[in-house]
Amino acid sequence: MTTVALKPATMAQALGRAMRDAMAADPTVHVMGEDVGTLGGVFRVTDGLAKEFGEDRCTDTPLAEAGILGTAVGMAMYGLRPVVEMQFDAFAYPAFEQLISHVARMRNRTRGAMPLPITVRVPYGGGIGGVEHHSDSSEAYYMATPGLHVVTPATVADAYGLLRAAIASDDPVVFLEPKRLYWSKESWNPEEPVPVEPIGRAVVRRPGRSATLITYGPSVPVCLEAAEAACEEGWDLEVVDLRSLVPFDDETVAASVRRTGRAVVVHESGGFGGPGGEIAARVTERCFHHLEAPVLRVAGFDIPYPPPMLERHHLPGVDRILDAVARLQWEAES
Amino acid sequence: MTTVALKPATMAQALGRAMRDAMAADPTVHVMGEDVGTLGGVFRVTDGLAKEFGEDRCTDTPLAEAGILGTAVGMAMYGLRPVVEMQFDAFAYPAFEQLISHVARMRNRTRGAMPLPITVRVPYGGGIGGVEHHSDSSEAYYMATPGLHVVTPATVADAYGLLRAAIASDDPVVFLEPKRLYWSKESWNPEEPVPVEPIGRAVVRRPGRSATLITYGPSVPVCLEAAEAACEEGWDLEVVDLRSLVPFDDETVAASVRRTGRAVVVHESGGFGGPGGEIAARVTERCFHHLEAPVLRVAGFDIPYPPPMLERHHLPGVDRILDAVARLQWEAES
Amino acid sequence: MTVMEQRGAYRPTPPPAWQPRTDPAPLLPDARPYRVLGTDAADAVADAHPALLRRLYAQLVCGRRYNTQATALTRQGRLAVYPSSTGQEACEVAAALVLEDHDWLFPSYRDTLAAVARGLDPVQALTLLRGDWHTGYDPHEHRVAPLCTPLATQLPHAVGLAHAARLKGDDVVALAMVGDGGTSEGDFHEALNFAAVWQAPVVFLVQNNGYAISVPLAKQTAAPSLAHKAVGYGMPGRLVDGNDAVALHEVLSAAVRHARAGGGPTLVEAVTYRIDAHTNADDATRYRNDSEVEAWREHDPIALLERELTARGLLDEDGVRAAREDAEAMAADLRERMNQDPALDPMDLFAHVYAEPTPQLLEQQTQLRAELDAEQGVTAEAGAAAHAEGDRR
Amino acid sequence: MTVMEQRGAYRPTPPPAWQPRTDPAPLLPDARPYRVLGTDAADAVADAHPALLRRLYAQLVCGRRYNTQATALTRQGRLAVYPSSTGQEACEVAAALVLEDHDWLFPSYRDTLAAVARGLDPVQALTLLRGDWHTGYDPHEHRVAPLCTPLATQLPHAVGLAHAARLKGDDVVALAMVGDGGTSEGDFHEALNFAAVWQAPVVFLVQNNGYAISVPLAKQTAAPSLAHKAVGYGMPGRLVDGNDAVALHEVLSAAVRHARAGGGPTLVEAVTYRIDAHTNADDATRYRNDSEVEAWREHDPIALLERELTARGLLDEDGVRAAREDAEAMAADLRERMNQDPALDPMDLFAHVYAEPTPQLLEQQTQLRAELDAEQGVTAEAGAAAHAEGDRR
Ligand SMILES: Cc1ncc(C[n+]2csc(CCOP(=O)(O)OP(=O)(O)O)c2C)c(N)n1
Ligand SMILES: Cc1ncc(C[n+]2csc(CCOP(=O)(O)OP(=O)(O)O)c2C)c(N)n1
Ligand SMILES: [Mg+2]
Ligand SMILES: [Mg+2]
Repeated sequence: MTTVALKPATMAQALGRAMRDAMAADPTVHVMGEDVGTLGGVFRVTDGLAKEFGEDRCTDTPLAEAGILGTAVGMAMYGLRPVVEMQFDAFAYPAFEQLISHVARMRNRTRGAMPLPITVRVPYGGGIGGVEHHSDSSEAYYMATPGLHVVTPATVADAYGLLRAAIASDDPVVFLEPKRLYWSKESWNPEEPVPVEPIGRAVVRRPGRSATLITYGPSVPVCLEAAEAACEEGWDLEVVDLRSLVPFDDETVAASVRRTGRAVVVHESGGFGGPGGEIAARVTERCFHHLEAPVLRVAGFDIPYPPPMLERHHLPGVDRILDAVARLQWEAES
Repeated sequence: MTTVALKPATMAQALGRAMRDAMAADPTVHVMGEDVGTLGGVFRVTDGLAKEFGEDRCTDTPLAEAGILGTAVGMAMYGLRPVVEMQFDAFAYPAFEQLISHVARMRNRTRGAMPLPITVRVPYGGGIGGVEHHSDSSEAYYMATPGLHVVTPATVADAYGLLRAAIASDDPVVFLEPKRLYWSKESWNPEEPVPVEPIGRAVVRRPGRSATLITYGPSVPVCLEAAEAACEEGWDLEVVDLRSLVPFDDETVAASVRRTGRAVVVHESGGFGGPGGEIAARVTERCFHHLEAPVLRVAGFDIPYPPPMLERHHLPGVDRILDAVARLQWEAES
Repeated sequence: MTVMEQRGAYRPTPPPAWQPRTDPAPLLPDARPYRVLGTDAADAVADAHPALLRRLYAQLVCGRRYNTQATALTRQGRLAVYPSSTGQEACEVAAALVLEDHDWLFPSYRDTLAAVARGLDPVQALTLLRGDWHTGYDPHEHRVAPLCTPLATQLPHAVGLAHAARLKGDDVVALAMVGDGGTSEGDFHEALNFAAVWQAPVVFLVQNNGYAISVPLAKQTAAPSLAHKAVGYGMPGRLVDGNDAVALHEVLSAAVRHARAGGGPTLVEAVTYRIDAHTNADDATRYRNDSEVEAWREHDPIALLERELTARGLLDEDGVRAAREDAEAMAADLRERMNQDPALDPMDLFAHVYAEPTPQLLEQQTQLRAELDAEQGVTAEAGAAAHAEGDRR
Repeated sequence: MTVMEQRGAYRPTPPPAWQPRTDPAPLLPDARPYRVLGTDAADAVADAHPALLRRLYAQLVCGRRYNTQATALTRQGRLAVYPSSTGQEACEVAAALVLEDHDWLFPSYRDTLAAVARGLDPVQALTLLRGDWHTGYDPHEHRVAPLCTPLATQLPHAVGLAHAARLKGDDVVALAMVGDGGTSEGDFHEALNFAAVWQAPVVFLVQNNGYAISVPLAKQTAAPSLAHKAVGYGMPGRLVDGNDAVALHEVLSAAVRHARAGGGPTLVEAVTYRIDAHTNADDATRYRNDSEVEAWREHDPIALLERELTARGLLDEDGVRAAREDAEAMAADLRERMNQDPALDPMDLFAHVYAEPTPQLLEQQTQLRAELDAEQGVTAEAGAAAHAEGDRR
């Protein structure tokens, strides 16, 4: 094993590289979606794939999301592994029926005879100054749908590893890509990409003893920042990056909260009916007697995603997280 | 006020009557959907409306749910109050984009200039021996969507009152009708229907002191039955019927749980990412120091809705509810 | 040249030089449904393919009996629901017979007969409608996709499958079935468009049976015919008498050949009629009158073919009797096997949600196992142990 | 007779007596886009409507300037994004001018110019694209629906609105705009079908500008033309040169008249070209070459009309200068007003989610209010009080 100098890469590049490597390794992997071919996608994530593998393997489809996912179902029925790009989160809604009624259920309906190894890549979340319909966070819809895996990376290395794992999975995976991390950079060796881990394991991004921040995707860097800032206040926060919302890693999460005794769930998606409710409820079910305070939630407001000029007020930021931590009934301690 | 003899009516009849009365009172109310006219709907809920008000007011549409809801949006833009029937819960999915991107947001996008007073009637839930796609519970999707009201009746009187309130509301309402209660009967005076209450109030269906069952729609009668059965075990259970999932009546729910100190959320919808997570989380946030045990959940399994021959294993029944109540750490008490 | 590159490099030209991208004329359907039975065209067919005609006849007779038997099973509570194809047997049978073994059939809920005509065991084909949780057959075995209930959603599947096969260089045609009501759904539109753009080897068969549950065609479309939709996608549209098994066989065969030869998709509208109610749960008297049904009974697919075959000396009383006896045998066998209670294991509910159950599903499985054990009165100890396990949830 | 009953009582007739429901021939578009400018037809128009021609011209010049100004504003960070209609001004302007005051316009994200040509203040029309949270105008004021971004979803809205107006007996036509790419969406199909079945007074204007972002028309459809889709719904399809403002005005006016007279919907395909990139964020060189753009510049809508008007003596140098000066004045005003920071109150985020905020939103409002107060450095006491309020959440 030769040592290769690490080079900075963006998350978008790592995702593209994951598709490239998957396509090279497995001729059944096909990429499809609006503008994914010639243009390389509006975020350039599929850049170069059509050139390298031809239009048959990386296909500009007609503009119809139900049609894209519906034909992907048929392709998967015939043994292909479609990797579908939805251009923006809100533009995946037209494909909802295909996703819920077919993608999520075909394996079950056929007693396993017809699995659908489809990866649905969905750029999600805000923070990029997008106008309406360009910054939705729709993970709650997918989490509530049995039969789907739902994963989301927060680091460049995870972007590669999780996408390889998603494509390799024999089950459909909704792969949520945090838009505002597309251009985040990390030192990363594209010649020796991180091995493919199975989907379903959370990771402790920062160990700590005072309380646990449970988060995922675009909110991971924010939580890490909050944890640093919290040191000043004397709090040593643990940050758990879920990576996989379905399956959910109860073990890692519960172990952390049992250790710290306090938890805040942080996500950008709206609070009411959002992922945080499920997470807080499961943590409480499992750690009730270890909890010094109720599990709190810091989430987006329950409003349509705000426009560029106001989004900073909506997004869970360091201050709002620290406010929540401050409400974790520390008095009880002293 | 003359006293009129009460007559038994089914929930389906009360719903039909609510539409009839709303149409008679307000010429802008229009009913539309697949088979709602000549046939009176596959559940006969709209029976007689086309005859009484003509095809223009109660319209058999082409078979296309996005088209139904999308044209209803346009009709509402022009000042009508469409009441849209989705034939079954799972067949509302094709209308998802219209619902999320337009119905839920038009008021906001137009600073209130263009409210959409649309009622979307969705028969939901199982227990009627339906084959696949006919028994979904999709309330989690609607709850997670700001801009929608989400309500569901559990009694014949509420079916009338809530539907009148939904139609009268200047906001869009997803009106979830528990399929298996369509034929449930109550003594009810159709000549003096229950006055229209504003949406958003839960109601205590059965007072109790040991623990609170928080539920809604099709699970309300089951919880009442469980409460009766629980007497034998010495538990005096309170049953709260939420009626409105959005807005959520934190006041009534939290007051009950503060009183009883224990709670179980019961619903038919899948557990993971379902309504119960949100409910348990909010109750815990508000009542943490009153809780003797974590708020537990009894829900459908996280699987595609089972077929007629197996659905009884899936539906939260009396035994499963009592099992959960038994796990509410009563030892602590003694 | 790869499949997708065959589309060529179309570039938008300014209107002075603008040309239609295809000649629309050949894509338009005839003004009237194509018919063979009772016309001069029948001569040629009868001369050339007597065996085919007899096969069609036998299958139609069998198909009708299948429909009456399945309907009877709903009354005995042996089927949860049955959407009958009585009156539409010619479409069902022709759809199955025009396909090669390696082709694929995409049926809707109404098309179990087509699946059966393709070789599926009727008991398997009826599994879902019986109230079981799965499709009853391995779709790969007979190349029959799972019965599809959400309307028109099976159409993009057929396109994707046919496209995938073409990309792989396999000789596969997909035939997808949908109703007149289903043509109003967005998925119908998207599927036909994808198929035409990709030149996928697909045949779309619309059974226009006049109604979508209670809604008549006039409330569904204002088009001259449903086949006229084809030109808007750049594919041929064909209109055929859906009760004329021979005409159907000819039109569908041509469409399958066209697809197989790389010519792309075809939309076929078969004009037919649903003689029974929408399903056993429907009351058709609420939306149509008997005289209309009677008029269609006069145009019965079996009678039409029987008349022709008899007139041509291809069928005699013995032949009719033999066909009916075969059908009765099938029905008796079906009845008997459907009258046995299927063995369902509730634990299977968790078995195929994912390739590997999630930790969450494992917990739920344990819980249900414990409940079932308790129900079945296992020993107190075993029950308690299982219960404790469930408790950890 | 009510509106819906006019559809009559269609009953399915058996194939021997079957008739097409409408004659398809008049519904089919011509083989080539209809043109007026530079043809003999221009004579008649110029004689009959000199004022109209001048009005079109003035609006085109103004429209072009609006496009360049808005694009410039993106570079100055004053617009979050701008999808330019440079090259498509004839469609935008004609769409606005053919409507009466009480008619409705349904624009897509690319059609702010049409809204402006209908009378909207450009600053209002650009509100959403500027990065504000609302549409910027009361849709009822100018009968302009909110700009619509999810493709083709505005089409059923137009149908519903037109249908509602017709039910009320109001004289209202809705004109809905969509792109070539948008025709692939299911909502396009469903909207056209509803419109035809209901005979709703709607005109669907497809601006076929050759691309959906990077995807050329050949990957979008295999149809002879997009206008050929109309026959499949039973409505007329019309094909027109989208850079010929006069031809567009004529075809669209006829469609509006047809709709107003109760004749139902029309689908109009305007063949045009997007000269700029998809939006300022797009790099068009990745998917098309300059020579193609150049060919279309030769067929510029303004130049075409200018040439005709000049040749006919309806426009001279002074007229050209006057039009340009008006356009400059509009641009200067727009620039100046867009350079002012809009006053946005974050608390408005909660104001119109519902008619009455839910208790949940009230809590969140309180929380944000407290944060904002803290940010703005209010007195320590006031801050603490607000914070305590927020705490109750
Ligand atoms: C998306 C969707 N919407 C509604 C339904 C309910 N439904 C089942 S069959 C049917 C009518 C279908 O009519 P058609 O397509 O003409 O087929 P047919 O039943 O006549 O064979 C309806 C509305 C459904 N299955 N799927
Ligand atoms: C439902 C949906 N899917 C995807 C998008 C993203 N998107 C915005 S514009 C566009 C291309 C539209 O092309 P066309 O309809 O031809 O209109 P044009 O932009 O050329 O005017 C796409 C894919 C969207 N806005 N809505
Ligand atoms: Mg039908
Ligand atoms: Mg375009």
